[in-house]
Amino acid sequence: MTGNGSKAVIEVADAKVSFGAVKALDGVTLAIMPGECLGLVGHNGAGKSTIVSVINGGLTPHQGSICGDGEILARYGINAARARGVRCVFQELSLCPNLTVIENARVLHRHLGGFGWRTRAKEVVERSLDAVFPGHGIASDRTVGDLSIAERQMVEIAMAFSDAGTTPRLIILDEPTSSLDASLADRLLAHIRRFVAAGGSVIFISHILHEILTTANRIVVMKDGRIVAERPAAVWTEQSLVEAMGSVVKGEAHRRKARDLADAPVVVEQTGRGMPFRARRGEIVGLAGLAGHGQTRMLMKLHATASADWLPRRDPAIAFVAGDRRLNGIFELWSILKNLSIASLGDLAVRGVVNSGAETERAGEWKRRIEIRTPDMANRILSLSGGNQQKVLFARALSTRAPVVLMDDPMRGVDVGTKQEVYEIVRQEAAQGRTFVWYSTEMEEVCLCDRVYVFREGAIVAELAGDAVTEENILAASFRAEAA
Amino acid sequence: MRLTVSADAVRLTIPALALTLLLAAVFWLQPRAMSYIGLNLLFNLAVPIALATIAQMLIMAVNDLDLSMGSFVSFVACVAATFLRDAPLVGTLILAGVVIVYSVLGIVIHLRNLPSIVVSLGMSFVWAGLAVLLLPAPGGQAPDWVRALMTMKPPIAPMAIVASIAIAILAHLIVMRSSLGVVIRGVGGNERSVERAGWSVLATRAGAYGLAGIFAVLAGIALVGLTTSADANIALRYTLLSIAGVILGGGEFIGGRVSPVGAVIGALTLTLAGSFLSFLRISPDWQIGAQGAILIVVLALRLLLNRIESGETGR
Amino acid sequence: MKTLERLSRRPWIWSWVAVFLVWFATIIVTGGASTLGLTQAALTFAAFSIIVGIGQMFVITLGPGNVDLSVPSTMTLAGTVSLKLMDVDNGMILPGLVVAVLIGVAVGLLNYGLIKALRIPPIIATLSMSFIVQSAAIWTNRGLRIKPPGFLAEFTTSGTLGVPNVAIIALLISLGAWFLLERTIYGRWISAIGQSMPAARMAGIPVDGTRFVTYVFCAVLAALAGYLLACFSGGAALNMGSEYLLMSIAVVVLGGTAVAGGDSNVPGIWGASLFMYLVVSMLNTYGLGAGIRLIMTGLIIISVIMLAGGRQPGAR
Amino acid sequence: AAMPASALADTSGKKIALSNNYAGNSWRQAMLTSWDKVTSEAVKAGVVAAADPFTTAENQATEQAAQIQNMILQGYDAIVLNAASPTALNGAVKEACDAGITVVSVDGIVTEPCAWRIAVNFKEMGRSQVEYLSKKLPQGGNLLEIRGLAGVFVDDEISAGIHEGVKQFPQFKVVGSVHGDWAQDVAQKAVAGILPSLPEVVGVVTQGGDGYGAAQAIAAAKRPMPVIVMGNREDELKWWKEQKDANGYETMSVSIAPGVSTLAFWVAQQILDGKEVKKDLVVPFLRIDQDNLEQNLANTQAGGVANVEYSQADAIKVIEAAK
Ligand SMILES: Nc1ncnc2c1ncn2[C@@H]1O[C@H](COP(=O)(O)OP(=O)(O)OP(=O)(O)O)[C@@H](O)[C@H]1O
Ligand SMILES: Nc1ncnc2c1ncn2[C@@H]1O[C@H](COP(=O)(O)OP(=O)(O)OP(=O)(O)O)[C@@H](O)[C@H]1O
Ligand SMILES: [Mg+2]
Ligand SMILES: [Mg+2]
Repeated sequence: MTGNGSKAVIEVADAKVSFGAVKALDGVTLAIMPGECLGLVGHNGAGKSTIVSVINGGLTPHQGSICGDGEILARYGINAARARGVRCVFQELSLCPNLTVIENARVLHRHLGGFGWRTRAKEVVERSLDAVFPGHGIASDRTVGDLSIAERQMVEIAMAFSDAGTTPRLIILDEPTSSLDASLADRLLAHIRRFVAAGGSVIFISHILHEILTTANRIVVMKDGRIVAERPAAVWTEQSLVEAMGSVVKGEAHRRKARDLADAPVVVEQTGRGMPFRARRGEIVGLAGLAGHGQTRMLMKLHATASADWLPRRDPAIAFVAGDRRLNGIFELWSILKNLSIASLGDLAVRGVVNSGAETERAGEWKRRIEIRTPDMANRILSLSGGNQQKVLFARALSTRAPVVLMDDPMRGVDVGTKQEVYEIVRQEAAQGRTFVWYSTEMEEVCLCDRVYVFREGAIVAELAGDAVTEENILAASFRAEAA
Repeated sequence: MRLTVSADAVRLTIPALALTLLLAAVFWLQPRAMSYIGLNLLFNLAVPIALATIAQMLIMAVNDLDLSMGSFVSFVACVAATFLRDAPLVGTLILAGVVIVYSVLGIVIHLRNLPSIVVSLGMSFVWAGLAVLLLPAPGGQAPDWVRALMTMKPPIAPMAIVASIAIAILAHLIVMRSSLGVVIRGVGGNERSVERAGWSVLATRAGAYGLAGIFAVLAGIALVGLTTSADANIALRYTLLSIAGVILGGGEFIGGRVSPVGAVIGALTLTLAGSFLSFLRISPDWQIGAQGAILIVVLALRLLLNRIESGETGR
Repeated sequence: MKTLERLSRRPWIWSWVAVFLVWFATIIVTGGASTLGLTQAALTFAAFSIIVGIGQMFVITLGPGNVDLSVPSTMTLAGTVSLKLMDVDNGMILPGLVVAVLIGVAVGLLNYGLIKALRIPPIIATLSMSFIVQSAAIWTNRGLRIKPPGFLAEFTTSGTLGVPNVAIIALLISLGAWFLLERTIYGRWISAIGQSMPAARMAGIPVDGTRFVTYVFCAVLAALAGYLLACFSGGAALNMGSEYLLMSIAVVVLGGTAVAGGDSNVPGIWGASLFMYLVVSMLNTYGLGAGIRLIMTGLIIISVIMLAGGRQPGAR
Repeated sequence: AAMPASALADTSGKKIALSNNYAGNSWRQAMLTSWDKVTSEAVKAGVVAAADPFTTAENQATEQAAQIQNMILQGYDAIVLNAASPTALNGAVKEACDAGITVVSVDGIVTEPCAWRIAVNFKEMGRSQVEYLSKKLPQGGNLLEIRGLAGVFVDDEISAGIHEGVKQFPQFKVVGSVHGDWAQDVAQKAVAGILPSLPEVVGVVTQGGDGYGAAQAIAAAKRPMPVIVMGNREDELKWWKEQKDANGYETMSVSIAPGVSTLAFWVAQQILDGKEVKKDLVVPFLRIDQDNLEQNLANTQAGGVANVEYSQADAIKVIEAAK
């Protein structure tokens, strides 16, 4: 690797990492050159996050070596990595929610201290935010917890690109666009290109393949802890990437044939500012618009009106699939099994006593049905990769008898193959009369819906149905209100 | 440029308003309190409570809880009334030693990943035991300089007010403005990200506990300065008072959301609530219950103001 | 070997190890002569902390910040009022019990009412409530010690087949609690709420109802313990619960229940309660002064929790 | 015309407050009841303008100090004080004195020189227990000591008196000592825990409020009943009476009468009246013996404490005696 003139910023050779029986990395060799954007794709649990942790210094591989600029780094850790200019944006947000943006910058840059650090930190953050997301509108003295999830992700990305003493040389982005809407994502991708053109390096992980294809110079495909393919980006197509990842290509996702649902009874209704919200039996209703414009709040409101806080319901009215699984999705101390069954215990119990046989059986069914990758459903939920945890949340909601399922951008971090399977399940369930209310930041998913409400500033500004549900129409509606 | 009220400021207005209302009520009931001496009498015993509340707040900032605060302050008071007066050097060494013990507790709690509640519960017995050994019967005497400091009569405002403001400013500088304070709160907010940025969470926790130890030591010394002598049970109620003070001041149990100025205000509010009740002259049977009721009323006030406030900003 | 290793990872095992060490260290002083007496005394007095501790454990399982500080005053109020009502009359035993339980229900109701209506941390809400309940106790009987009915006094102080009756009651309550936690939907619910309240809400759990029932349950157990304790010690005193404030929390956490909630543990409560009683007995037996005794108690508590170790990573 | 020397300052406009640190046991409740009974009559008769009782929520010196400071603000002329700590309130008491307020401490007294003290000789109370036992059990034997709350002045004093007594009568030996916190249930628990490891005990020396608990624990352990010194609580006296009737059980009972608060009230009134009163006054403790057991039991409220209330004349007598 060192033969061709320039030396790799970081080079990992034959790294092996295992967690118990799981081989998260099984001999991975990877080099990142200066001025290169390396795309990293793979199914859920392929080992992407793990290799990121190794490069970032947060995880010492059980075997293998790490080189930087041609020399072997014997004692590589977080501080060594940061000193070499390695920065990382983790998929799960890792800012301190109780601190302001400035204070988070102070935490991130260890050497910013001394008298007057606030001014310096403010400058560093704002400069970087302006560079990556021009016109972001985020005041740097706001508390991170008060920011929307998209704003938080922007801050985190900007922090990684910021320069306070040590110039960032290698930036690792683990699914950075998962909470960003299309326009923000585009700005980020443009900045990555500029950064790379200026000689910086980027490792870019995403399940959204066209982002990778348009941004990366080189794409590496991982599967089961190994690198299975590595080619220049220009050679790849979306099709070939999916094949390399090992997912069965199921063809382009198609919206269901337009059905006439006008006669079906309305099952959920909500009026507020803007247009009223209505969903009929068997309908898939999409919530679209730029991220953070009130879609999640609408889902929460729908959930609150239909769920009981004091008395248990005999027949659940509504089920919910969380997108922010750490916050309102998983129960960390529990096994996969208990996490799956919690919403449908009423059906699995006789007079309040849980029938554990029925519970195990039900869990086994769902494990097969949506392929939860685990040797044993009695393992802790945290032993699953992020995407697999998300599948458990799906199974939790779908296994209830609730006629309405709310989905809060549920495909964050779910790999392509699984997505197709879930789409299929959603379609089947809808055909059998279940109603889905689906908020998504991915245009492709929104286009799967029968009807779409477009949000702007906390209110519904447009309703699109049938063939009118197209990317152009949605974008137009999302921005039209701004002009008005 | 959008005008945003910082969350910290919002967090502060509510406790401050509660304090003002209560103070107005006290003045109305007892106009004599509205004087230099009156204010001092109302508030001077709040000074050690404010210090202990700050100490508790530092521990709560890293998501822990200290159930030994009361017995620790009692122990410090005993040391201050004995060694610090008779053998200042030994006394100072002992106090420095116990601050180090506090740091070590932070380290042990972190390394072994122990619940701070249990460790501090255990420590509360240890401090109480040491205090009983030191002063089996109440006694000792405050060092003269401490007594002089606490009974000083500064111009314009009485000592109690001056000291409270000084404590609030000092704690604000340390916790909200300094880098150490930021990292301490960062550990409370998201320990993993602080670690990923290359900080030692261990050292930070040790720092937070050490600082808490220092403030608690100051609380003990200030208390002896007011009471002139000590006993082993003198400050046991500070454990719950300090927790209540932090909460009243807008702090939270987890997530590193704390407010030093709020904590001082919380301590003042709690002290004032007691006086308010005295002035009301309730039947002795219900005097204890009234203390509970006033806590509830103050917190209800907090809720009410919160409602009004969130209604205004539309959050 | 394998079982030993598995056992050592149980959070409650350490309190039991400590119990046996302390028990042994105590009886060795008298050459084993005190074995039966000490064991019976330990079972008797631990029974009260067990009953109170189980209620507290359910509340602590609800998650960080959940704790019931009104336990001591509830015990006092239930003890004083029921004894006053029974007035040494054997025929009034049942009404007395009913009144004690009703007091528990009322206190739990008010506790959760405060927490919910004012959205204040439970620690503060229950503290405020405890002052009010304490006042009510003072107001109802002004500190008079009324004797329990003869039958109850006899029942609570004697045993069946050598096992103290109160310990048998504690055992029955523990079995019930264990069943609730491990086998029923309600047990799942409180554990889920303890791990993450938003997640529990989104999973369709009736969060308020569950928390409400839990606070009531805790107060009812406290009231029951107060009733039994008052009968056992020959009358209710206004300060009879005060010991059980820290005790109830200590036995829960020493017993291996997660302080951060979501994970509870019934056998641990037994180990920790016996341990807390035996430690004091041991130190008394060795004739140590109050200061040393307190220090030793503290150090032993810390050692036990150090041995039991922290929680597994991944858990908060 | 010259006023007669006896007509001193008028106290009908004066306000007296009771600062009490604890209300959680029968003794303190009896104290508050006595105070209420005696002072309300005095107020009605126009002797003083007001006599308000105040109790702190928690038994804590700092809280009581704040309470005293509030009384200063409220403009009381005298404060009758049952202190949580003999020294920790000195700061607040000094401030009260400086504000011209008469402070009379009683039962729990304070060491601040400007205050009056109405004290019981606690040391003597402890010593006399052993003396009594030495008469009853001349051959001596093992004693179990039940103490009060660790770190509190009264506990330390009585215990010191007991140990003095043991030195004086060396045939006795204290083989075990537990803290019963002056509460029956705590005492019962502590005694039950130490009992199995003790040799035969002939006597139990106590501080009051814990004799019945000890008796219960000893009975539960099926040990021979030693001589337990009682503390004037009704349940203790009743148990003693039952034992006496059944098997001629003999013991004695000693404690301070809760009514001393009323004595302090009258003393404060006398001081306000301009009387010259010595700073240290002594009240005898209330002792019950085998022969006057029935009479005292009859006079004691069920569940209460043996009590005496004092009148103005009693106070004058005590003041004169100290001169
Ligand atoms: N701390 C851990 N304990 C146990 N297993 C782990 C741990 N971390 C990772 N794994 C396992 O290692 C494998 C690789 O995980 P990794 O997070 O690298 O996957 P990924 O490629 O990032 O997947 P995703 O796209 O879902 O994020 C998975 O099977 C995961 O379950
Ligand atoms: N520092 C860590 N300590 C313990 N476990 C970890 C750590 N980092 C990652 N894991 C585990 O690695 C696995 C991958 O989860 P993670 O949250 O990283 O997935 P992700 O990449 O963020 O999500 P997604 O699957 O949506 O892409 C999980 O089992 C997680 O618990
Ligand atoms: Mg990952
Ligand atoms: Mg991932």
